[in-house]
Amino acid sequence: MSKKSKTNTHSYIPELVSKLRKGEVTRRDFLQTATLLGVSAGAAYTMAGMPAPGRKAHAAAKKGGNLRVSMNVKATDDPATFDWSEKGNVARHVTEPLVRVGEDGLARPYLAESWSASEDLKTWTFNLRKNATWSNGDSFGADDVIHNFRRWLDPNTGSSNQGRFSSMTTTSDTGKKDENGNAIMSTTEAGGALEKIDDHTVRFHLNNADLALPESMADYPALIVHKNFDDEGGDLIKNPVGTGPYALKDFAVGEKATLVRRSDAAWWGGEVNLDRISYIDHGDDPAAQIAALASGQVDTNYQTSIEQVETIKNIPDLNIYERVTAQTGIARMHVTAAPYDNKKLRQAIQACVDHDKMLQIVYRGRGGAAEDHHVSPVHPEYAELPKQTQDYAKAKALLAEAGYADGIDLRIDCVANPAWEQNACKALSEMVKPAGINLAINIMPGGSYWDVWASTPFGFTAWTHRPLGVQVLNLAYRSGVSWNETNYSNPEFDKTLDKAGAILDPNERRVVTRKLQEILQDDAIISQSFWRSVFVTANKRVQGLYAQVALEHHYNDVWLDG
Amino acid sequence: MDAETPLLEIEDLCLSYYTRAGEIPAVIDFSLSLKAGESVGLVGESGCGKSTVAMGIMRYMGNNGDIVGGSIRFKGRDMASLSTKELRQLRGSEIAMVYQEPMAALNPSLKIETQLIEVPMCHEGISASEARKRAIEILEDVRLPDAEMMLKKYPHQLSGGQQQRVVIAMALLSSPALLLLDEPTTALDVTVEAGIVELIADLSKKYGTALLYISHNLGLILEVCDRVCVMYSGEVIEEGSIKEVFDKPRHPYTHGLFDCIPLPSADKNARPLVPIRGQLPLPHERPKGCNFGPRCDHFEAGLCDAKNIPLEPIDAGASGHQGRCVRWRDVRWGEEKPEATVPAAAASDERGEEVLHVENMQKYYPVHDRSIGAFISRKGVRYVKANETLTFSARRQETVAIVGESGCGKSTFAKVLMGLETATDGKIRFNGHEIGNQSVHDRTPSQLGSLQMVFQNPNDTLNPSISVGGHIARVIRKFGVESDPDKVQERVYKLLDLVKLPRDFATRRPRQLSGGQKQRVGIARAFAGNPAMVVADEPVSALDVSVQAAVTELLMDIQREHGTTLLFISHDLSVVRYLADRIIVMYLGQIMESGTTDEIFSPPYHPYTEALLSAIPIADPHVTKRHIVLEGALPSVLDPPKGCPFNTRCPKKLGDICEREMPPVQKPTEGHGIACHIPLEELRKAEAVIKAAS
Amino acid sequence: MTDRSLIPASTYGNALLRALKSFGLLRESIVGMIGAGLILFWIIVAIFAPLIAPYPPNATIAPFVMPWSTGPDGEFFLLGTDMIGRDILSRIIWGSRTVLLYAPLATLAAYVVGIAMGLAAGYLRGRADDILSRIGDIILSFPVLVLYILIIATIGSSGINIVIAITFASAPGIMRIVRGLVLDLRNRDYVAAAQTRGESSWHIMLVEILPNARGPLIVDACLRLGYVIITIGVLGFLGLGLPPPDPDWGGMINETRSMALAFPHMTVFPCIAISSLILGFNLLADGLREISLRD
Amino acid sequence: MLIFVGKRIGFMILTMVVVSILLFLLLEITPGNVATKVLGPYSSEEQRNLWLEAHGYFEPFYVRYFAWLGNFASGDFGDSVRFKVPVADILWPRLGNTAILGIATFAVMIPLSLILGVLAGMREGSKLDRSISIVSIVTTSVPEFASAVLITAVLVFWLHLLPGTSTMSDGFDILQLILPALVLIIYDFGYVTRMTRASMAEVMTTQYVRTAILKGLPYRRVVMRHALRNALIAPFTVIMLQINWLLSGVIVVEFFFAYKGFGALLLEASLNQDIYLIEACAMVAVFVAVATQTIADVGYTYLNPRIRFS
Repeated sequence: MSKKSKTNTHSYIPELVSKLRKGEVTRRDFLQTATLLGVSAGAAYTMAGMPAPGRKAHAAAKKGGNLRVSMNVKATDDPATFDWSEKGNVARHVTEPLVRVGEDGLARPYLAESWSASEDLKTWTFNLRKNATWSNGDSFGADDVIHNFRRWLDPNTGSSNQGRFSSMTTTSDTGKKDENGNAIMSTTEAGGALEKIDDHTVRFHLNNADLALPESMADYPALIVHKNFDDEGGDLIKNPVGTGPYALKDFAVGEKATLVRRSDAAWWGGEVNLDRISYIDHGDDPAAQIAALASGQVDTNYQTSIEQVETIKNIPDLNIYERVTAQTGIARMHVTAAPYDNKKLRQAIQACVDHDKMLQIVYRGRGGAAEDHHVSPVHPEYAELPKQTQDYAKAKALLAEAGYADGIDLRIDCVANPAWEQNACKALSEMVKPAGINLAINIMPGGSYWDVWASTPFGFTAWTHRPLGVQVLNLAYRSGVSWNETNYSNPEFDKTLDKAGAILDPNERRVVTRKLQEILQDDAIISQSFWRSVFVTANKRVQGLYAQVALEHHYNDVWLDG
Repeated sequence: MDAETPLLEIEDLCLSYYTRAGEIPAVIDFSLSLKAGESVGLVGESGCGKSTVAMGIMRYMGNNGDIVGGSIRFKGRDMASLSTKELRQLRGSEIAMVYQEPMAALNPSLKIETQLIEVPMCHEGISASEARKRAIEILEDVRLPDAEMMLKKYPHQLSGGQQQRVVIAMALLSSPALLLLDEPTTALDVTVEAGIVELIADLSKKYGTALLYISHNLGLILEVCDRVCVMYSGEVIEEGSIKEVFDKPRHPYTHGLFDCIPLPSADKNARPLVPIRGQLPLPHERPKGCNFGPRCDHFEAGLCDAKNIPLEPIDAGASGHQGRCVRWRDVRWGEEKPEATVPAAAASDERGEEVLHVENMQKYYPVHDRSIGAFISRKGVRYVKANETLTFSARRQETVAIVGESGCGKSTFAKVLMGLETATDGKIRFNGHEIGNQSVHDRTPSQLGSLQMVFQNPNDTLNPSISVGGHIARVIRKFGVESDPDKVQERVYKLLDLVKLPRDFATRRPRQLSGGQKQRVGIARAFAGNPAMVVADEPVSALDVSVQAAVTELLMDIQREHGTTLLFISHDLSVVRYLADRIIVMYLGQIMESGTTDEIFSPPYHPYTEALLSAIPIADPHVTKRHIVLEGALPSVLDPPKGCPFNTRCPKKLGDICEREMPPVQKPTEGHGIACHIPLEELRKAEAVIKAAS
Repeated sequence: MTDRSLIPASTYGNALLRALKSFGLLRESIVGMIGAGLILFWIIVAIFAPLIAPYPPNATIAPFVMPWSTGPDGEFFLLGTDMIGRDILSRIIWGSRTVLLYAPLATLAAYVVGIAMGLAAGYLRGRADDILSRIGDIILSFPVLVLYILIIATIGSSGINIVIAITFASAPGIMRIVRGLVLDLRNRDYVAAAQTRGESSWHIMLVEILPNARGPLIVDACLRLGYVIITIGVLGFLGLGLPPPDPDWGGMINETRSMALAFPHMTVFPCIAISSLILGFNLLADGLREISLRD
Repeated sequence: MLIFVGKRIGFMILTMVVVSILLFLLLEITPGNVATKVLGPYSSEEQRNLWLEAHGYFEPFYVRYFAWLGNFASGDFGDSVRFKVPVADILWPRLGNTAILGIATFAVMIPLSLILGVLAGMREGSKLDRSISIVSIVTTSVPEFASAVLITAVLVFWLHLLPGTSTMSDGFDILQLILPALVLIIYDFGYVTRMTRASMAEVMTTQYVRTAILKGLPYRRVVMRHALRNALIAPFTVIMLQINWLLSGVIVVEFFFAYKGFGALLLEASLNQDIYLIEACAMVAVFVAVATQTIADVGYTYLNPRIRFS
């Protein structure tokens, strides 16, 4: 935690520091921006005059033990194609990311020792850890990283990282046409995007400014595998080569995954406490998890749903860890599909919602009210807008203007699990009723729901936490991006978003973001009621555990008491 | 126990069943005494309580029955005083029982051996091998061939007659002093019945067993028993020696019963049946005083319905003849026999035009055998030859009877005739039209209406969910007799009048009707379409005797009135004798003999006819009868004997020729045919089977 | 062909009388009476749901209120509220409508199809019998719940789809029963009588045979109703049930069971409701069978 | 008998083919995209198309079906989309687990319900009969999901007697088997008991039992020797059919207790439209159904000499 990154410090940092001193930016904004720009978390805390939340009381840590975790054990074959955090949790203890987002939500170097960005945020240089070795004895280096990026950006891999690092791709016409006569486009790695400086330095050349690049590298599909991964079967379970402190011992999809501490070689990060981590799959039934926790069959779980929080409180041996996040659920409308192409209708739906009440009912107030624009108060660039109120008169008037004076029947698609999502839909259905909107709810099993997730006219989607507001806006609301589930396309919004991405000053960015928020709110493409906290339950003997914003497991720091 | 003590002494026995409607007395004040070696018959129509008496003696009343009064003493010991264990030791060893349905009485999943040897093993504590020896002996006693083999079989592998022999063997295994027989032959064919009856008589003599023989059939009682006890509605109404009771019945019911029974010694013109009017009262609706009162011609209000009638001696003599009638002295027995309701003898000589002509009719049913053996031998399809070359005819107003035991193909023929099946070969001409190949759907309404049927089972003949009127109305419409609702209604009423049922029956449900009433509705339905011919398939065999007579008479009356041809299918030669003009005797799908009633009932006989005639139980002590008991069981229709179908059981079998060739039809007279290899002269020598004693 | 005139007019009145009488017969069976009582109770509850239910079934009033207590705004909840603040009592009351609508509807539909198939197979025999029986065997050799899940997962979960799925899966079983009854009844003399009248197969099947098979069918229908209720419950429990927000007992149990420790009322009351209704049908079937055996 | 069994096998194959085609068709018309399931909901259109092409999904329906059928016949059940492993790798262990659960359930339930049923049926209308009948009708009326909730609440949460889930992640644990088996037993024993009772009661009123009593046999012998065997024929068939029932009956229980069995697998496969897994599960289900039916019929024939010797 020294000043290793001094040489690479971004030119904006001094200005940022001075703004912090003057009180022009908040500490949180400061920490966030500084760490993204490559200032180590420790340094950033120091600059901000705060004590770094180091891993507390490591001295008290006990060695040994088996941590049993209730979590769905899904196929954990190729980290590049991971589509569930659960997969990442198992794999993260074996193969590691370049960057990690810790308890405080700040990006910290992990396999990357440090990074720096160019002034325009288009060129990023990552220095890799030199003492990391693969479990097969190879040493970790730039080739591994570049190999991973190549894989991710190759459409044949089918990795969601391609979208995450879209600033390193180009899209070209394949020359082929589909049945409808539209050109089939292909997205591939942009030439010169990846550059190996030396064995432990990699440089990325982006098409556009991306402040969130380090955050993206912390995401669960961005775990770095060995460069021979594909040649050796492309399957982490069969050939679990990693840089992490644990080795995958036992794996049965849908049943269990057992990780044991690597004994062959030292881990670059020092020593870990737990001998074993056992993931146990209790299926999709939330009650089974509770039963397992209550009867001491597991020590902790992946996530505790809000309804169970009350239950857990009644079980004396268990602790609940809560984390306020920018996780949310949105009732989003397909702006090109009738009747949702009618802005008045969409606004009418928005006008019916009492955000605070929704939070109370669905999430027992554990979180914060949202404002239909998908930028959270926890995001550094969040700008406070005038509070929205439930207004049925307005809703009715809007409905009448939209041509539905007599009310309208609508249907929302929703996934069955987790329950809070359907509960949100149920509450929404009740809230829109007085305005004359009869909202039916179509609850679908996960398997069916994810097929229609992007295409249904009206659906409820859960969005995970992302550290920056612009990150989400880029992913979900920019014209034509693949996760744009609303089919929203607004050139002005896109342009403003571009602008926002290149602004480093949180305050300036906030001004631009405010505009983005207003545009989204006014276009009413989503009804977003609340930001939710996440909860993790653990037995009281589990120490060093915290609820991470994206529910990542960082058990390297955990130990068991007693 | 000294020699004077009766073996079984029942005094004032009262048995009741408990149902939702409360206590129902099934047997009231029943008294009976039975000496060792004696055989007593207990007769009565269904529901009179005779089987309950047997169960009462066994002290086995099921879940809902109870002995409510009186005493039963067996060998001087009051059975009520016996402990469960003593009672158990008595059952099966001292008192044994033979049941009505042998198939049901035998445990389907145990071998005959197990079921037999456990009796002596349990009662006498002998070893299995000894018990087995005993079982073989007793099986030979009941004349079952190859006893060893028999022991290894399961009940269902035996024929009905064999099963009943096994049950009898089972009963006799521990040499009981008393044998209760509850309708032991009712479920069997006549020729088989004859064998069993003879066996029982022989065995009781051999073992010195006392018999309590329960039956509804007076003829059988006459053949087996020394004394008879007549029951009516839970009470004994007359009791005495066979001779006394049969010669001088002194209770109007007994008397009436004899008048209801067709005797094979008489035809309809000589001795018309006189039915007893009304029906048996339900146990909980018995009248005050004499139970028979409401049905009695000698009923005198104030006397008969005043109080309970006691059983009183009739002949103060030693015969022990007793009756339960207050007026037995006043009635002039045998004199005021009501006038025959039959109009002057129908002109049976004037034969009308031919209504039905059957020629070489054949009906085969394919049976698919899918075993490997059958496949290899290419006998995948075998045929049940239900009817083989039937040839006969029926004329207008004539009554033709088809007689035969179960499986002889008489019902199949009815089906073909009705169009429910089509003939495999041959011709059936009805009213000038060929109908053999015409299924019911190809026939015109008038054709359908002119050929109708009366069915056997009264409980089955009416659709329980359609009212009586609905049944008749449907036919009237269907055959286009009437269509105007009022006229239909009117016709329904007329038909109800015709079958002597009250008009308000039209709205009743079949469930509310008695068996006889249902059969009447069945008859009304058959006649609703003004048929030229009615096929009656055992229309009265399921009815009680007293009702049987009424329905038979009714059927004949209507037939005469309408000039209808009647094809009467029956296994009962007495009934047939009574009403048929011509008789066709069938065996295994073939006609053995056909001719007028007189021709059939007098020599020359076909050997099968002869055996059939001899098997009829006759409730007339003045008739003597030759005993011919057929050996063996009825062959399977699937695998009938080659040559003459009767050759396997024929007592007069000539030899090879019977097994090789179909017998020729010999004609002693025009219209009389006998299918037999035995020369006519030989057959003519036969004595008459039934002779009225002079 | 209708045969109104077949039955004299007065018997229509009798039909009602008879129905009453046969219900009176039920008095003879205590279990049958209890069963009928339970069912009647729920039917009444379902009919008068709007009058009885203290709150709208889906109104989110105050979450996590315990039974027999008042919410923050002074509302009284007899059976408490669930995790999103809906009144359990009102939901159970309204839920009775759902279950008493879809279960009988599904059973009825299954019966219509099953009876048609059974009549055809049992009366017409021959090829029709072979084909129908084979189809039935194939469907029956499939675990039912799997069938439901696949059908619902394919066509989506809605009341009608549940009815379709249940019809599809239960009709073969009903067909078997009907076929067995028909094979017995077709040999009755009154059927032969109808045949000798030249009645059409339709008439014989529908007038002569079917009405007389009703006894065992009614008993079976009661049992099957109970089973269908369980099925709908299970589907709700697996998250494939009736679409919310309409209250559905199985769904209520599913939604709340993970909270059963802290808030047992959310789960226990719907459990009692669904079990009592099923018990009602089972008892009624038992009573009816008992009575039919007696006569 | 051989022919009979041969015919049954023929029927089984026919059923399997019909069912597999129907399932293929059903899943064919189901909206959804296999690639979405494999690559995750956030995959791009291009990625999905590439995957589909690589895995032969653009072939016509029948080509894919026959390819599957050929593979299946040769023992290759295909790969699970949900679990991303060969179907066989997951199917057999799961089936084994369900077999363990089934055997445990049956081992308790069958003796229990036969004994209760016989006791009740032996003396119809007695107090014992009434008590047994009432208990069995009440337990059958409580759906598995309701009894599972109630039993877990009491035994796990309140009394802390038993573990709440049955994942058996550290190897076989008999304690974990108790709850799922208990729920199954409670739900099902009533049915078998009632069948046995009815059968026994009926047999006790038959004439051959009357004959046996009137032969003067001890009551014990009447019941054990004459009544029991006949009375058990009907329940035998019922019990055999329960094996088939168990396959779907375990779905709820396995789901609830997170037991890693066939039922839970089937549910997961169905909910995720995991075609090859569904197909394989369905084939197993059909096999079990037809096999148990065949055993039931053969056993019935054996138990009932009336059929055996005709």
